Amino acid sequence: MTTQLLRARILAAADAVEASRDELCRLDAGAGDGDHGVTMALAARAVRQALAASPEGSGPELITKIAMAMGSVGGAIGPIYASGLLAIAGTLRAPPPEQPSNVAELLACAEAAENAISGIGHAKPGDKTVLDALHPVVLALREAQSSGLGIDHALGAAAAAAREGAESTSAMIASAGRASRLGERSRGLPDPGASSFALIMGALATLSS
Amino acid sequence: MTTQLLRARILAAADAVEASRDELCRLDAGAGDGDHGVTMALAARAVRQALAASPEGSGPELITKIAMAMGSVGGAIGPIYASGLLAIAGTLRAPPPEQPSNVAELLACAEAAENAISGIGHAKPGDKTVLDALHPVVLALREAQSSGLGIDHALGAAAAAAREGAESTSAMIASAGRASRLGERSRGLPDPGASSFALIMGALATLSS
Amino acid sequence: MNATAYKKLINDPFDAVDEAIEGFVAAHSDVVAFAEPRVVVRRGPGSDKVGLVIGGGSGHEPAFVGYVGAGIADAAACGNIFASPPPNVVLAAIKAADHGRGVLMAYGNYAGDVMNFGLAAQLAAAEGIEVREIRVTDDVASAPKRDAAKRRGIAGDIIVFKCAGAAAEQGLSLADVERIAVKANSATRSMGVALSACEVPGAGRPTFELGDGEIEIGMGVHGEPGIMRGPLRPADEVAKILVDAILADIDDRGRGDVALLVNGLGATAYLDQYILYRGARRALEAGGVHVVRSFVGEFITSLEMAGASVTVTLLDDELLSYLDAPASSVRFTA
Amino acid sequence: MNATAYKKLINDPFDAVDEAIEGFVAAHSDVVAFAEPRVVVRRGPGSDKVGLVIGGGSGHEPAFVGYVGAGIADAAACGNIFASPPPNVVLAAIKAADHGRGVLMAYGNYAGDVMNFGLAAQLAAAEGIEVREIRVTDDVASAPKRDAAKRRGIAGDIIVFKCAGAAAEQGLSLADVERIAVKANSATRSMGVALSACEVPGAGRPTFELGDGEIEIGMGVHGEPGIMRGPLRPADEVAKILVDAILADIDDRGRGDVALLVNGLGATAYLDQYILYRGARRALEAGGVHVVRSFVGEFITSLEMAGASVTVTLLDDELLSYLDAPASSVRFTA
Ligand SMILES: Nc1ncnc2c1ncn2[C@@H]1O[C@H](COP(=O)(O)OP(=O)(O)O)[C@@H](O)[C@H]1O
Ligand SMILES: Nc1ncnc2c1ncn2[C@@H]1O[C@H](COP(=O)(O)OP(=O)(O)O)[C@@H](O)[C@H]1O
Ligand SMILES: [Mg+2]
Ligand SMILES: [Mg+2]
Ligand SMILES: [Mg+2]
Ligand SMILES: [Mg+2]
Repeated sequence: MTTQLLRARILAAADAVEASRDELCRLDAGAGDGDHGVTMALAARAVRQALAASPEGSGPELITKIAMAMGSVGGAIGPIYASGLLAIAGTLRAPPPEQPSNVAELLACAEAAENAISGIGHAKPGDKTVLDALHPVVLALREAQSSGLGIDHALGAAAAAAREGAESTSAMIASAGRASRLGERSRGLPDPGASSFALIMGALATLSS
Repeated sequence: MTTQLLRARILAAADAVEASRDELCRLDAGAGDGDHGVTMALAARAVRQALAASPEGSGPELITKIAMAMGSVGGAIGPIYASGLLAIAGTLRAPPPEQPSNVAELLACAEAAENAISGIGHAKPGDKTVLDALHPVVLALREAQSSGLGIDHALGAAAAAAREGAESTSAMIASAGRASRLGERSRGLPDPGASSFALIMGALATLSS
Repeated sequence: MNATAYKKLINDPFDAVDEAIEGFVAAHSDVVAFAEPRVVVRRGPGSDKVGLVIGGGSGHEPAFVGYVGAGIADAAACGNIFASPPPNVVLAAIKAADHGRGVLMAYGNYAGDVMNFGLAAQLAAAEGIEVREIRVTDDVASAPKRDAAKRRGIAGDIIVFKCAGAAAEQGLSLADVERIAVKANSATRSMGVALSACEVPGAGRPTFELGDGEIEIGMGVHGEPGIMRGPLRPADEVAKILVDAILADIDDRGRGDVALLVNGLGATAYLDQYILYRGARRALEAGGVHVVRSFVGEFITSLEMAGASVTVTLLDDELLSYLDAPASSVRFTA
Repeated sequence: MNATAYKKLINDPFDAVDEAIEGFVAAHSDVVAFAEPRVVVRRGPGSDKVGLVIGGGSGHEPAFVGYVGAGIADAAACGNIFASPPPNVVLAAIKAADHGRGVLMAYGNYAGDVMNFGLAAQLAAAEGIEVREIRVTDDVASAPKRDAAKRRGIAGDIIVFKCAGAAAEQGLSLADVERIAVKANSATRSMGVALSACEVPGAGRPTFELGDGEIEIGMGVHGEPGIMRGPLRPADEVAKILVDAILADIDDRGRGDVALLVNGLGATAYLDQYILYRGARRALEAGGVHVVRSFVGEFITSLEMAGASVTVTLLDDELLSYLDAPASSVRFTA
């Protein structure tokens, strides 16, 4: 992936998140504290500023900046994205990629992010968090790699998996985060963090390489 | 007036005020602070308690108790009624009435109350206060006396005058009390204190001697 | 907001005032005590000092009971919601506050308070207690400058109570305490804004209605109509409107030092209050005035009304020293 | 109440937090100062003492900045509305609070705070600062007793901050300050009730909706759903529900002395808060518990949410002495 394409994809993700601010607040109001759309919009603003402040730099450098920007919003979602993105930056940095970008690399990134996020938040798939959208991405990319899909199709499959994963959280009872104290009453609406992650994955996949 | 009839009339007035609590609050909300119905209902409660606590006693003694009860609610309306009623009690006490009750005595009471109220509140007819309902009562009783009306008819005329007087305040600009700072904007609704006084006069007049 | 009745955490609306005062005295029995059910006095009153009696209607909590304590008021007389206390209650407060050097009554300028406190002063005089009074008139929205003596008292009350209370605590004579109170009142101006209404318990409906996105500038602390209804604006614009009206009312700024008090009316968040404070301070400093003392919070509320007021007091060394003097009431410590 | 957006006295919603903190520091520059834009520190910090860092999301004003001062916290780390501050902000607070004897972080137990404060502690440790933490878990409505460690922190924060801050001020070691904080937290239980919602600035809608005449028992301080929705009840009944739930959670009442704190969530009038206090105190005393210290007011709010919470702390001589020790933050003085 060229850094130009990477920047375009990041901006598309920022657009998508900002456009869904109210909807994400509504989802978070269900079993949380109603701020997820605002927090993600603040994150998108920080990300735009980081992009503007770093016109140069490699992919890993850029992703590190984005990680810091996402982390700067705090809350639960800040450290989740920061840790996931830092793990991705680390993956891309070492060993230096042989090719511009391929599905194996994408898979390695997704796996690293999942590990980092479950490490920091002590959640696992099924707990009704971001991980319920991220874990299906890992599975979809594994599948894409073994069936030899190209990067654009792999990304598309990943985005679809994230969306389905996010939707599947509606039926779940939360076991992590703010909603985890509600038991049965946390059922009914999809998890806001999983939903915003699916939006981001969808936006990343709209631009083809 | 027998004290038994006096007590019945007072209770009828208390009923009337309590039944209009919301309406009096609504009128006071227009240019005041929205509490007049509550304050008058508290006054009615205090009056009932005073009556219950004083099963014996002459008319002037009873009216003194009612004055204290009305005064106990404070606000603007408390001292207005307290001073008016104390003036009435004084009028009835000295000289001792020759007859059980007559229109001349009623007129003397109304005049005494008007004097006392304008003395304490420094308002005059036209300022959009209780006095705009009380002053017409004085005029109506003067008229009743000169035309030789009986007490029941005089009271009826007084009640009608109070009602008309209260209605006339809609068109007035307030020059006393809480609403006096609003200028033009105090026009439109009748004065709450004049309105509750008209209700009380109406209730007093419903029972005939 | 619609006009649905507000939800309140009360019992019988007619018992609300007495229960709240009972709770207050129970919670703060280290600072205050009952003289009688509607009269709250300071514990361990100073002797050989002028007494300061404050008071007014209830529904303005923490006013007025919150300002009873060493260095401020000796006694608070409490009325029904938005209704002045009756003369006998004020008289009991005067008696509790009297230590033989006379009593100053300080209260907001409302017809009901004027009558009831006035009657109480007459009764006290008949019992040989010398009583003076200061009617606080800080609300610039309530009457034009030429009728400044007719203005209402709102959050400026607190500044007047504090300065008069400090002067009394320091042993000044009744005439001097009165002089300080008059000076503090003359130096103090306020203006408020309402964002939503309040509801007198038992009235069954809010005192007024404001449309969605509508505010009212200059509204009184009991919901009395203000001077301008208009669209909701950014806090900085509201602050500027209030501050400009206050500054325009001042002829002589003295040395240009002021105390700035932002008072939350009840439902407005501290977050908003501090944003309004910031805007008011900027507007004052843009107007060439320097803020040297600041107070932000709920000092005199209108039940659960949303909104706030801005109070500005011109300070010289004398007023500043009384404002800074030690005080230990429940709501105001220094 | 309908779901119309709340009216707020703010400017750009995204600037609300920074502007409010700027206002706070400007208003109270005698007590606090900025270390950096989201870190507020006490003026004239004590040296040779353990540092106490507090913090969390904004929207709870006067928490957390209101508890920075001598005898309480050394620094507050402020996040966005209802969002924990990020690690770098917490780290800056830790550094500002560190005087070489280590730092205790005290914060409410929320996933975001746990992650961000935890990361900050790791960063601080890497710089050689010893950091311990106490997660406040007083909200009995948020998890059953067997999962008490998973509970949320609400107004009990204040009691824990005060006791830990006093212990630090008196020169105790980090381990001992931590022990006092743990003890204060274990001794403290709270439960709240919401009457109407709040709205995160920029969210465009209230966080939840309650029908006319409906309340929610056990709601969290960010509007997280509670344990029971039902009709509005008299304050005394609400007080009894909250107190009974708290008492039922206590195994050992010690000598039966407690501190009672009633916390207004934002829009509920002081009048109501004192009525609720009165009811809670009666319910406690009916339950055989004696109230020896009381606090009533807005200590940790949820923007302009209507409602209140009740906090009960079992006191022994040690906790009582720390609770009573001198303190001079903006919101809490002793
Ligand atoms: N421990 C955790 N692990 C993974 N994701 C989490 C965890 N806790 C919360 N989240 C995610 O964070 C989302 C909430 O984000 P946000 O509303 O911004 O934070 P907050 O809960 O601080 O208000 C949840 O929907 C969930 O997806
Ligand atoms: N100075 C006055 N003289 C005569 N009547 C007055 C005066 N001031 C107020 N009032 C009467 O009192 C009424 C208001 O009563 P109420 O609402 O109970 O008192 P408050 O103004 O203290 O809330 C007014 O409608 C008016 O009739
Ligand atoms: Mg959230
Ligand atoms: Mg009225
Ligand atoms: Mg009134
Ligand atoms: Mg949050």
